[in-house]
Amino acid sequence: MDFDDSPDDKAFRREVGAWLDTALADVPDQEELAHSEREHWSRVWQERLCEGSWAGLSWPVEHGGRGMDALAQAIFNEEAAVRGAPYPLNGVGMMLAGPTIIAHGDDAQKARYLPGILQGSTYWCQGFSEPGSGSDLASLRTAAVKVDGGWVINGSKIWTSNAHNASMCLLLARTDATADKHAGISYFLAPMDRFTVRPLVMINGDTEFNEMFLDDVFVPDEDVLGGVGNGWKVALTTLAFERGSMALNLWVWARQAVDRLIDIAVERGMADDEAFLDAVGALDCDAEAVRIGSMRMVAESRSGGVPGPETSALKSLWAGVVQNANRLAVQIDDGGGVLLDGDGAGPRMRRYLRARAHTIEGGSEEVQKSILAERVLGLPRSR
Amino acid sequence: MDFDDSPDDKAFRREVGAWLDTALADVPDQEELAHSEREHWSRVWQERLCEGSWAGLSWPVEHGGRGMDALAQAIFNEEAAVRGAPYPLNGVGMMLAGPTIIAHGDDAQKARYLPGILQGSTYWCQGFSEPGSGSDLASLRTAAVKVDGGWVINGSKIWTSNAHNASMCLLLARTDATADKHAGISYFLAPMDRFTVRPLVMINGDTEFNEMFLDDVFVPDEDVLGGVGNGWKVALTTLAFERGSMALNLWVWARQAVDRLIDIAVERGMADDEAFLDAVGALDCDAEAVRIGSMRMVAESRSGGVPGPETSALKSLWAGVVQNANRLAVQIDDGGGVLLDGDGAGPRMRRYLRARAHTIEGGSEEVQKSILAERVLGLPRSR
Amino acid sequence: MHATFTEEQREVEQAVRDIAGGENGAARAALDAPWSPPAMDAELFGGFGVLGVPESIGGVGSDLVDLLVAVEVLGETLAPSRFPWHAAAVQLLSGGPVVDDAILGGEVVLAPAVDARPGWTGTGIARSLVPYAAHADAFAVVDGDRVWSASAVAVRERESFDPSVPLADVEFAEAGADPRPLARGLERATLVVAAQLCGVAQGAIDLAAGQARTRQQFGKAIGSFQGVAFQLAEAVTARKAAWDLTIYAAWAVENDRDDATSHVHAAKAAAGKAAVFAAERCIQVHGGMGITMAADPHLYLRRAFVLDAMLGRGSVHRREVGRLRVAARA
Amino acid sequence: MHATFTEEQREVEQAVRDIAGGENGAARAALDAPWSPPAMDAELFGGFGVLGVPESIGGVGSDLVDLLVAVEVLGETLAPSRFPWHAAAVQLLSGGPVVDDAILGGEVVLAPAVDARPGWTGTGIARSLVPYAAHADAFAVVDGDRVWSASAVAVRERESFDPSVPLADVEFAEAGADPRPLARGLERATLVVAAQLCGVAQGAIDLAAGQARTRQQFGKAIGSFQGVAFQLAEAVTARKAAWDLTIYAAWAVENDRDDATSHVHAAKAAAGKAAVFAAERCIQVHGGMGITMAADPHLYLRRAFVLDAMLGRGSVHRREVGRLRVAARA
Repeated sequence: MDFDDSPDDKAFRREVGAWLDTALADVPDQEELAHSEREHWSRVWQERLCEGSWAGLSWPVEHGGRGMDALAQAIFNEEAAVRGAPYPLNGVGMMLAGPTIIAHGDDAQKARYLPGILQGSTYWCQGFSEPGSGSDLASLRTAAVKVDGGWVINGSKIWTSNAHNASMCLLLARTDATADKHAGISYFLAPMDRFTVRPLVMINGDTEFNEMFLDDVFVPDEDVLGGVGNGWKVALTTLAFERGSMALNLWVWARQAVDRLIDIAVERGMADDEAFLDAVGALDCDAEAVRIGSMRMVAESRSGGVPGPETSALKSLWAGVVQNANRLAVQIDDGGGVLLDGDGAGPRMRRYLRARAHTIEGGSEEVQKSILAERVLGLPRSR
Repeated sequence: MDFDDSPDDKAFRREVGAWLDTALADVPDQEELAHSEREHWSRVWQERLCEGSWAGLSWPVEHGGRGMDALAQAIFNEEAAVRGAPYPLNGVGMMLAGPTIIAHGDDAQKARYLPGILQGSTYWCQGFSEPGSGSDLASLRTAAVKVDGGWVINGSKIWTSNAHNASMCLLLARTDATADKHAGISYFLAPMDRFTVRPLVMINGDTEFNEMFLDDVFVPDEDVLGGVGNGWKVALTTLAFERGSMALNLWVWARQAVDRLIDIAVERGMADDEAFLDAVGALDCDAEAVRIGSMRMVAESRSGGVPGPETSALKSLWAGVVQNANRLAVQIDDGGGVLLDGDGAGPRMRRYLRARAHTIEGGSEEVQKSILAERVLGLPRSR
Repeated sequence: MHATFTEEQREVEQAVRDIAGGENGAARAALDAPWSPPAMDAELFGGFGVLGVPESIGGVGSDLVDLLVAVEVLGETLAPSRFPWHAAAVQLLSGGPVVDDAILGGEVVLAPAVDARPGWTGTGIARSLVPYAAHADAFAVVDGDRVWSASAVAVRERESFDPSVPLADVEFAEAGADPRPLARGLERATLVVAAQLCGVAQGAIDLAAGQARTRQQFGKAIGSFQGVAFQLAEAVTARKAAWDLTIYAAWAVENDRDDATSHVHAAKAAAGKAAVFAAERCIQVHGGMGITMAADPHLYLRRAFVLDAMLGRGSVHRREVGRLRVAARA
Repeated sequence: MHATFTEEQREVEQAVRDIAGGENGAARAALDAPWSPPAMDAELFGGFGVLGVPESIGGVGSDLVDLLVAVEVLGETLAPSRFPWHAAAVQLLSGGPVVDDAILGGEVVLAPAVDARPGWTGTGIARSLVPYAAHADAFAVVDGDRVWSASAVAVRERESFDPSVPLADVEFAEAGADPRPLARGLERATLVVAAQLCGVAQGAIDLAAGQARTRQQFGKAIGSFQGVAFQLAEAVTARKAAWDLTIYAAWAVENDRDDATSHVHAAKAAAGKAAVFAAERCIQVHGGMGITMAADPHLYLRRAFVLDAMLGRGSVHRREVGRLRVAARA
């Protein structure tokens, strides 16, 4: 059991750190910025990643990547997160679209789409969720109708990050209404020229997510990924990459949430309070457990294992510690944190509000618990 | 909104208090006694209640009671609980059997059974639960077969308080295996001469509950209560009386649990700790909410209303505060409370262990939450 | 013991509901445009100004529970009204002597100025978290065991997490004109906030239950999953505890019971906890939509946080309960 | 980074499971008759005595995680064995110098004497919560930053909540013979307790899951109700957190990392919480049978409480985590 970097990893971490320090030198603290400014820096950051050849860090060399492993990617993401780097604007392209196309695409699809991601010329978004589907993803209704040479698709999608910046969409649609709900789904690489994108304003004021309305979107046959009717299987691959990439640096946010809580308590002179120490002790245990669990997950993947359903425990733990730390940070603030023009109070409240989504997005808390019950404990399905 | 006794109630409370002070003068602190000694005092206490004509306090005068209302009973139970009075050994007779027979019995049944309860000559127990039924009470399997002049009953029952002292049982059995699961049940007033009683040892060492095995128990037709096939309806009456009588003094146990927690903290010099004050503040809120909610429930019944499903909130709150207060009282004890020969440590641990049953007995925590969801919020059935 | 609501109280509840119901949109309106007095204010001041006002300061025999029944509904409907704050301010003045008819009639609108402004080093007295200050004619200013009504020396509007309850820092001259004893005024005003919180909890629960009854997933209404249903059952339990504590505390204060102070703390602590919990569960049960401005759950969350912060944070009240109970047994 | 268990560790786990599995009944046996050494003790002392023993005191290069993997299984199976306590005592002595072969070989059985005896006013040193004292040949006595092995001056057997882990108060002469520096010995021993707690949590979860899969109510296995299933999912999460913290802390201690102390506290706190929580959920999921002596859940509860109390209460460790983290940022 070794939680330390190997000498090679250490060297790589130093290399990454040095590059990041330089590349981030002119990037302001994202926490203090308005949403539109954060988006600007996300774009700049994506461009710098592409220029620095970091975009395909863990992609195979034959597809233009550096061919490094999950740990290398974890090291990069961790060092970036610790430094408060912006979220790269084409995260979906680098982390989901690329790896899924590499896993399921044919040579033509790889040639057509992978270079654009590495060069930063094509931005992607993910069109899976629908207003009616929620946790029951496979009940999606967006419908693809067969026409000569391809498919015409109509319907709507929701919770799409970054839709207004993307030109391509990883799109799930129903190609066979008569088939079983999973078998009737296909996976399209869809151009977004006939998508209408409408931003959703979140309760913290951000417009991180969008609704998308598809009006006779045409996708040629050659842009069905993994074969007609195989969409669910391909989607599971994407979802696995999504879980994997999230888990790489989720822990940094938990760590930062607890640290910021302590900072505000120290600032307000409340850090000596025994009830506070008790609460922060419990939060710190959980935050560290998320960090360690993430390391173990990366180590499992690296040694050939597949991260199991226990990752749902990490997700659940992570959501809880971030929510609870952020709530407490608001409540111990001057004026109970409700005077948003107070020193740092606005960002604190924004973080608390953003965290409410953590038990909903990326598989709700209820879904995580169901996974643990069914797949770790072997209990019967409860849905 | 008036939480105070009326002048009449005050006078009655004084009368009750005076009688209790005398009647309890020679009764030792029950908390310190072994189970068999507690049972002895329960019997003595039952006899004193009968002698003092308190047994039928809220029964109608025509049936030998004092004809007083639920508040009078509440006052009596409260004053007794505050003084740590023993649990009367025929509580089932006074609180469940009597009122149910009064509600559903014919004149002959009333004449046959009510006097024995008031005089203290017949002790009753409740034969509802079965090993296989649990929260799903109506799935019971104990079977009554029609014979000339009555019924022959075989099966087993569980969680019967006081079975080894009782001679009569409020017995549910299935009289029609082909009917709907509720319609096939009848309610018997069964003699216990052919019951085998086996005590269940609880995790705190007490033998408060029993298993009962019925071997060709004969019950004559005239001891079917409320008519063949009406057992479920009659059982609901008994269960309503059970909830009502429990609620009358449950709050005293919650109050005592929190007070004892404070006492041990004071004794151990930990009561100034801010984390303790925080925890005990939350517990005290809940304990007081149980007390006030109980008063409001009694007031509702008194003004003609029927206590609604919100009583499930009281039960849930009560179980939580007693469990949490008792756990904390153990954990802050010297040696973490696990040295049972320590000063007061044995009774503290016994109380903690006994409290684990509070989220199981009298309708489990899961059942209470289902009731709140379905009957207060109108959500669909989840079972 | 008659621990039930009177017929008159049920009528008050219905009357307030008739006035405030449907005005829910007004809490949302304040997200986009500055708050302005809603139509209901005039009706509430006109019809309910004497609720809960002791006879000793000019009331007509209505007790505090009457007022709490009314403001609970205002919490439930998220009414963006000055009425509960004016009423709380009048309660602050309840230690006597008689209060002007213009105040009791709502022609002079008061706001309570209670919470200290942290870090204040100026002359005079500064209070924070003062609601609707720019639309108040005067303030009930609490300082130690005294209270007085006064005009502001300066009002600094703050950015309120709930824009339908605008908040300000307000400064007052050092010595108030005509100070009166606080007596149980602060406790009575605190219960006005607790009752609103109970209402917010109830409103959030009702909204969530509606969603749980109708939203379908996996071929069923989501409320048929215990994972969803039990969260709301817990919210019901917390809200009932808070409301029972609040009305009991009001009775205890009215009747000058020994345990009144502890129960006021308990009511404020429990009500704040219940409201924040219910609002968070309401968001969760709404799933993705729950975290959007377009849906209503966040409106309850905003109100819950603001009320929990005012007249003493819930967590401070909770610890005070522990302190008083320990002191009583030590 | 190779944060995975080695093949050897998996073999140790399996070997210990083969020895201790099925001995679950032995924990129950102690409810009726005084504890006596189980057959497994000899096998464990013989085969695993050098697990986790640093080379500096006579070990052969096995690291602390190896030992924790073994004692986790002993917790899971509720083995009523002296082995983990002897091993913990050896860890207390790990600050050097070399420990007798007879101790490492288990011919001389040690018990750890760490927790202070409250209210002790005699001469010498008194320790409480000393496990298996009457069957120990000697004790590793901790006092401040020193530790030594010694015989007892007096042993007073206490009534243990878990009779399969007998506990005693033990008195020692004031000055120990041959004191050695404690160094990281106490931290290492604390992790031996934490690992057992992780095992207890796992055992309770497994027992509860079996019940949830098979017990039928309302025509279905009760595990298909989220109200039941989600309790156990929470227990899984808490247990995973505790185990991850425990093995990380062991690595941090072995590698003398700056954050090792904080992680030892975190591991003990989290493991105690996970074990008590899992045992309580195990009782709940068993319904009425869960509160009877006849069923097994209470055996896990007993072990969980006793281990949580030993080598510093979980709640004290938790607060220490908070204190260290605040100190690091203040």
